[in-house]
Amino acid sequence: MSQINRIEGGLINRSKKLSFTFNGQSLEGYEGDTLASALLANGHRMVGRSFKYHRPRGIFSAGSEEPNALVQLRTGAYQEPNTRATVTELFHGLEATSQNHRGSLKYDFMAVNDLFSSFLSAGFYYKTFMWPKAFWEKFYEPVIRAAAGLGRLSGQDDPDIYDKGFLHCDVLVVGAGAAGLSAALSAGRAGARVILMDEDFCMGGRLNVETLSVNDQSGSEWATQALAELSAMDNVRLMTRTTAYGAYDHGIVGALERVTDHLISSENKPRQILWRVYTKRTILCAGATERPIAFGNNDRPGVMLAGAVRAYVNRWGALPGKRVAVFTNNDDGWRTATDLAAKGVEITAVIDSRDGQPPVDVPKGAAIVMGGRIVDTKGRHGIRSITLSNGQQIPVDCLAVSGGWSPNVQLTCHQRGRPTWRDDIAAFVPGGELPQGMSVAGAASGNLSLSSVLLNGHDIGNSVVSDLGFTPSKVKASSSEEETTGISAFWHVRESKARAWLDLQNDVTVKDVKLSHQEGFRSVEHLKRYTTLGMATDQGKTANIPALAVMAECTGKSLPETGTTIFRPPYTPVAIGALAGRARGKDFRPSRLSPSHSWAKEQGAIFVEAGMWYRAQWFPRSGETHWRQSVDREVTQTRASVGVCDVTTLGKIDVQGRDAAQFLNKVYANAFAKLPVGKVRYGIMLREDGIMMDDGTSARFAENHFVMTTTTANAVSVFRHMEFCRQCLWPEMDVHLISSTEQYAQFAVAGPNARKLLQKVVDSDHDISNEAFPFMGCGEITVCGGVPTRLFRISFSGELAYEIAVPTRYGDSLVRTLIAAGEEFDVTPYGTEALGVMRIEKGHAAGNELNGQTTARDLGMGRMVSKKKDSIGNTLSEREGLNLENGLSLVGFRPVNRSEELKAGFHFISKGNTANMANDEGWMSSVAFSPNLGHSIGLGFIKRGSERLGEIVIATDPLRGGEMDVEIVSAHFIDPEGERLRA
Amino acid sequence: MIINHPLLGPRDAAEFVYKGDASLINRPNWQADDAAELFHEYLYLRDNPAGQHRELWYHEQGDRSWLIVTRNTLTHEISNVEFARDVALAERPKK
Amino acid sequence: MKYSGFKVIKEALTGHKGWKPVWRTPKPKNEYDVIIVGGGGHGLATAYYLAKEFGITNIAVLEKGWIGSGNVGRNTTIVRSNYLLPGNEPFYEFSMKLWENLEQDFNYNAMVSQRGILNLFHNDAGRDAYARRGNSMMLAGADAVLLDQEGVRKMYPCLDFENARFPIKGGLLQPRGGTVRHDAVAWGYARGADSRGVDIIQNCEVTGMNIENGICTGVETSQGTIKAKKVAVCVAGSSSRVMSMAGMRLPIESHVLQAFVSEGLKPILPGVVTFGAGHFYVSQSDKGGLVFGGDIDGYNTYAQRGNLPVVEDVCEGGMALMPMIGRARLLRMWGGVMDMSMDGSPFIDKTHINGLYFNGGWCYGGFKATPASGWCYAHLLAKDEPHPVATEYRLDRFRRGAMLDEKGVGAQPNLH
Amino acid sequence: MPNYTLTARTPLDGFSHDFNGVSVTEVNGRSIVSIATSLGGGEALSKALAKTYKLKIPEPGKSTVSSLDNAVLLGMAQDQTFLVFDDHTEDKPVDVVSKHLKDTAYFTDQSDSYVMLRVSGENSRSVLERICPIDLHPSVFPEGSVSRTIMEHLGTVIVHEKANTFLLMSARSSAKSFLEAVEVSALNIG
Repeated sequence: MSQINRIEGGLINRSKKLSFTFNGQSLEGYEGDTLASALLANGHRMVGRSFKYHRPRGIFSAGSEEPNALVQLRTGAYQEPNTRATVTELFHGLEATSQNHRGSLKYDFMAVNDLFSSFLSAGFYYKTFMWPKAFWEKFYEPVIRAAAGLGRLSGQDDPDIYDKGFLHCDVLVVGAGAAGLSAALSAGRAGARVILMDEDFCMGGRLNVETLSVNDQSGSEWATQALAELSAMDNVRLMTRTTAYGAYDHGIVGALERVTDHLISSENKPRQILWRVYTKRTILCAGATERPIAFGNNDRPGVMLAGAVRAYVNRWGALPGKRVAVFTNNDDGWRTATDLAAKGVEITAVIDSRDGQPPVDVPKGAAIVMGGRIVDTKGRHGIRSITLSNGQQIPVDCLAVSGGWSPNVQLTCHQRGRPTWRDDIAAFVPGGELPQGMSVAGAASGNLSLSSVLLNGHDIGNSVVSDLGFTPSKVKASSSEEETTGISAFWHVRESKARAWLDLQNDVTVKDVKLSHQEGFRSVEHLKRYTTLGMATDQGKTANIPALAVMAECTGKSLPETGTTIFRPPYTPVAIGALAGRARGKDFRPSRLSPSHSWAKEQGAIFVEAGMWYRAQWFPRSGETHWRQSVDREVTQTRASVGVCDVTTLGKIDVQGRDAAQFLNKVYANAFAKLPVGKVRYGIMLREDGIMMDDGTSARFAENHFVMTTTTANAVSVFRHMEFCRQCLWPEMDVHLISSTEQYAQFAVAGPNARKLLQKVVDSDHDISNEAFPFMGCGEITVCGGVPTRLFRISFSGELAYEIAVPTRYGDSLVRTLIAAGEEFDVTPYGTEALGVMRIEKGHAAGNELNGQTTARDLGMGRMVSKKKDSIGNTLSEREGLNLENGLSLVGFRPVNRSEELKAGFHFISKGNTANMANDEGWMSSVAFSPNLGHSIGLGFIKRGSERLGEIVIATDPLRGGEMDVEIVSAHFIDPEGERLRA
Repeated sequence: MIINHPLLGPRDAAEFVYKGDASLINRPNWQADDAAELFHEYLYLRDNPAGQHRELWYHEQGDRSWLIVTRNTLTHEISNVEFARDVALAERPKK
Repeated sequence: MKYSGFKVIKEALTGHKGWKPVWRTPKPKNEYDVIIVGGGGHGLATAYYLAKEFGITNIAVLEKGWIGSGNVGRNTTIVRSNYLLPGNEPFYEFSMKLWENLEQDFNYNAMVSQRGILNLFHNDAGRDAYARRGNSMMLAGADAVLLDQEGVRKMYPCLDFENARFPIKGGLLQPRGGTVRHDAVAWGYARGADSRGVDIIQNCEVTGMNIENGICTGVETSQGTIKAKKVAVCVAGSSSRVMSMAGMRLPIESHVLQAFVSEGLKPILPGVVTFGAGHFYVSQSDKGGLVFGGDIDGYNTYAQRGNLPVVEDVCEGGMALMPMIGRARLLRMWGGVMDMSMDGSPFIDKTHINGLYFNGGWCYGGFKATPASGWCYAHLLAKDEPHPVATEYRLDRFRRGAMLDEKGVGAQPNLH
Repeated sequence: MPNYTLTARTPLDGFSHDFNGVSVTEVNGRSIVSIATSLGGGEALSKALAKTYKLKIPEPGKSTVSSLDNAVLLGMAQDQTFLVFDDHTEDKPVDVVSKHLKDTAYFTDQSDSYVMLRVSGENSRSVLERICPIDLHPSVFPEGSVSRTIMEHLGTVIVHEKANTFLLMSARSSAKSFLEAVEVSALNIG
């Protein structure tokens, strides 16, 4: 049996059959179907189970407001939970399964919850599950968690790719229904840059589902014509399958385009694109959403929104039922009866909560009950009959319910806007402060008749473009026949004894709202939080207003007095993958590669992430099986002869200007004004709060030209800080900053043979002998026949060392040359590990010591902070708390038992004290194995450390277990007098 | 958010880095008798109004200029954007 | 009314007619011993402990809107005591111990769920810093476990171990950390305080402070003047606004922190995970939603909403850490206004004005601190001296140079 | 003279590829010198520029073109412009510029600081739309416009050279990531 409920007509392409499966059963539909319309056409009414009571649920709406018809789409890594069948475009090979049941959809074991529903009333869990104490986590919670949630993630990486982009326009029109098309036509004709987007795959909105005509054409024909005109304009961009989900500050709108969700495979194109739309004006034409009326057992499959019922019939030729009744409080509900009757569908009854005369001609054979109420329904897996307040039972297989229409005001509230109530249409309309540049047109602004929508869209489009300085075209608005839109508010049937649902997905009933009121949860936010109303995937689009009305009834206040819920982005849920775009895996962040990277790779170097940089950590040689072997060798070889290390990643800043020296004198805590040309000086930079910010060197190449180095980690923040000083603190200074980090490839050449090695590449007209180029000297030279080079005689390793910088294009070549030229000295490349070992041996502070919590004093450099001048951080560094008598100071540590291994993160306790926080005297910040000393060494902070050299303290490490005795020693493990540096 | 740069026009705030209260450009005199207290107030006791706020933004991914943006902290509406350097220079004589 | 299994069953069988309001709606009296300004988690906890532990019950809690409408109702529900500094760790560990007995203490199921919180590290320096921190925690009597990559993989096989830009090297786990049903905390404290005679007054905005020659005698409100011996401000997010009524400037900026919830999903994440190389942390609620967040937007604001760049940044972190969440949909996002202090740590202190007390500056660590904050604030109000675990939370610590800067970023509130 | 010579490498070893409606090509052989205007030195610099390069100092966001060395002067900031010109094999870029402009400003060689990609073809704007936050519509960003912005977390200078042709400059060390950002955009469209 195929498509038993398919009738003629509609906007589907019957020449294109599509087969799909639901719960494994293969079915057929047509191109142009949604999963929901295809399921209805195939006679499927029950498609899922509710969240709490596991009640059978069917298709309720025909749009993105759907609370019930959520399915698991696709399979394996592609499986996509909680997908609304009503907006899922049918494609060939689609696989869908129903959610949230154990056992089959039809026979769900969890349905027992429904029998115990009276125990599961709103907020029941706050009052119980507390005894015995341990049982919450051990028993109750696991059970609740297992039952919670609807769909399932695969647990596998999302195999699709996503992209993002930026759009710019004068006018963004959100929604391509009658209002949106009219507005876009006005704006487009006037010549503005227009973007028109709609969440549907077929633009036209309600024009595609109503039988009303426009300009004597059918609505859908008129829409097609309007779209043809718009797509012919090159100043207009049409975007289908695109949802504007959020309105952000200053007119920025977030939109999600579903590029391949209607295809069986994405074929390496992005599945979805997240667009940030920068628009001068936004015209919101999001239409309106129909709401239900609450009455006993109003949640059964077959109970649907009236507008949805006729949408399925008119747009998709899919029949939700063969014997249809209508329950309405407004004229629009009747349209469903007449439309269906016109298609020959049996209308068994029209129940109107209002007294008086039927607003339209009555379909033949239908029982008309004015002032009527439905109190209950029957039918286990789908509605079989309705019961009226007078006891009359009417057999139906579909009930179309209309409680009136709520304008889709969501985007107008994403900032400060709060909707205002209109009694005449019993609905909230946009009010208060709209997001910058936003206007609202059509049903979204409360115009509920097609004729008014067309005119309103047209006019607002024109007024917006004239605001922007365009001349509106003279073309008149399109028109349509008048229709009646009368309504009198009616929210729920008091006479109903049975449970009456408000939030269908989260199973919130009228009783729950009343209980919430009874227990004092009366503000809207308390109501939502206590009952979970509106917290489901449909965000209460159909539930919030009726629930609010019930609460208003309890409090005896008017509905607007009771309040409205605050709408926040997103309008409909957005895949997290789309919000992340390309940023995942290795592409999470960009990679910065040093000039020697490809050479180091050839050497089999192990790399480590340093911020965005990849740096060589060590260079294993054949036969070396443990990293320590390689690192120890690199250190030993460097100290014995010579080593080469890529230090390009250090920040480099060229500082130029008449006041450059004075400027550095203010940003550094130590003196710089009198640094001679051709000299380098180590400098410490404080934050204004007196804490160490960064350290590095500055070299004076000319009277007005310094070259500063910063640590790799702080390169960006130091530059930012110095620009702040330059522009905001001392704007009268002539000083200019530019980063030259990228411009130069810089290598440290360290070790007793460093000079000999360099002399082989430095051009002969440059003398780098110790006399001509002493420790802390710098100069501009040339190497390898004229390559411009900056040479610095500085040392981080404690050895005779230089740093040599050439234009980056030569970096790769230079490292190869140095290694080749160094062969006779048995030169070794060394990585960041060996660099770290040597700086610890030398007692130099690095990132672990400059952690943003330590002062110059803590680091033993207190005296460097010159009190003779103003400098950043100088004043506040004098605060008592930063100068405590028993303050921390950086010292060296070695294990009393030399064979023991120190670990960073040790805390220090004085001998005889118990290990607790009160007795905590400091911590170990950096450790290394010193191949030169043959044992583990460390740097660390301990109270009054510098006065305690030789003292034995306990290094405790409860985290990793154990403690050991360590001796406090000088931080300078190697060459404390610095003879090697000056050799 | 969009910051309307005095020279470059509207730019997404994502190009900028935020610092805070614009009073941070008025660094106290280190030689004042009550310098310690002045620096304490300068660094730690900043304006934090619910309403108009003059604040520093750095156009790091643009022209590297420091700007003083006047922005309402309730609505995020921006009413004025100036170069911090111009403001700093203009305020110099007052000191 | 005591909640019990029996009571729940009885009510279920009798149509739930017997449930009373969880708190009364009294009119304000002319005078109280203590007025607590702010009906959020901390304010209600303060009232509860003042009444229960310190025997002071003549208290009013004044709330501008509805109780719990502040950050206790808009956070990511995480509780932990994994701090580094001696001025902080004992306080948060005290809070953790109070969480562990909270439900039995106030007879309300706030669903305290100690599913563990895991902070990942991605390099040696990160490991060293966590080793130092983990040792601090244990020296303060808290629990901590240092995991290597394999240890992390065993707990969370669905993280990206194969192709990460910043590979996971391990993590610092606090098994006793976890999550709590945030709204229920406010309601539980409100119920407990109300039943001990505390007046909880909603829709009562404080519009002024009555201060006569250095003494605070009460407040002006939208419901009239109310006198008090002691006025205890507890309005994190609005601290600067309210304290300016007393002419005080604070070392605080207001910033918005966004938080996010996905659609309901069957259980896939056992505990709380914090990414170390991006701004992202996540847990899964009992209802199945992935609850996650990241960094603050970074500019002063009093608007409870954020902007798109941070949303993207957080989701980028999420996809980098666990690419399996790509097809899960973000359902709701919201913003809470934070008191970002100048060193990232809070204040529980007297002010220079007699009878005026201040509690604030919680940055985005306020929720986990709720019980200890309430207890210690109550202690200060009752005894006029700080609780032993809250001695460092003084307003003058910046003048003294005694900052409590866990992150080491200095006087830059948006970096804490 | 040492018996070693250094060979230069370009950031992307001369990458060039045609995608669907767009070509992406690495640009080399151009020097970049940053010109910082000294405080109160604007006058002297404009004179020197006018005399030698026949150039006016462009506003930030604009550029001016000279026939000398095919030089283009990019307005980067109030007190900073970039002079981009054909490499001289003999002289260092800074020496070339100071030969003309003497000491009327502070010059810094930036020739090795950037990777330069030229994106051209009818789809160039649709490709850049995926990564570039700037509105590249000719009515807003006409030919000759210059902008420094951020693309895929990377600081980038974009120059509208001529119709459907854009020059992108980004940090040299992340050249591969930057190229990937552009490539992926080219592959993702249409």
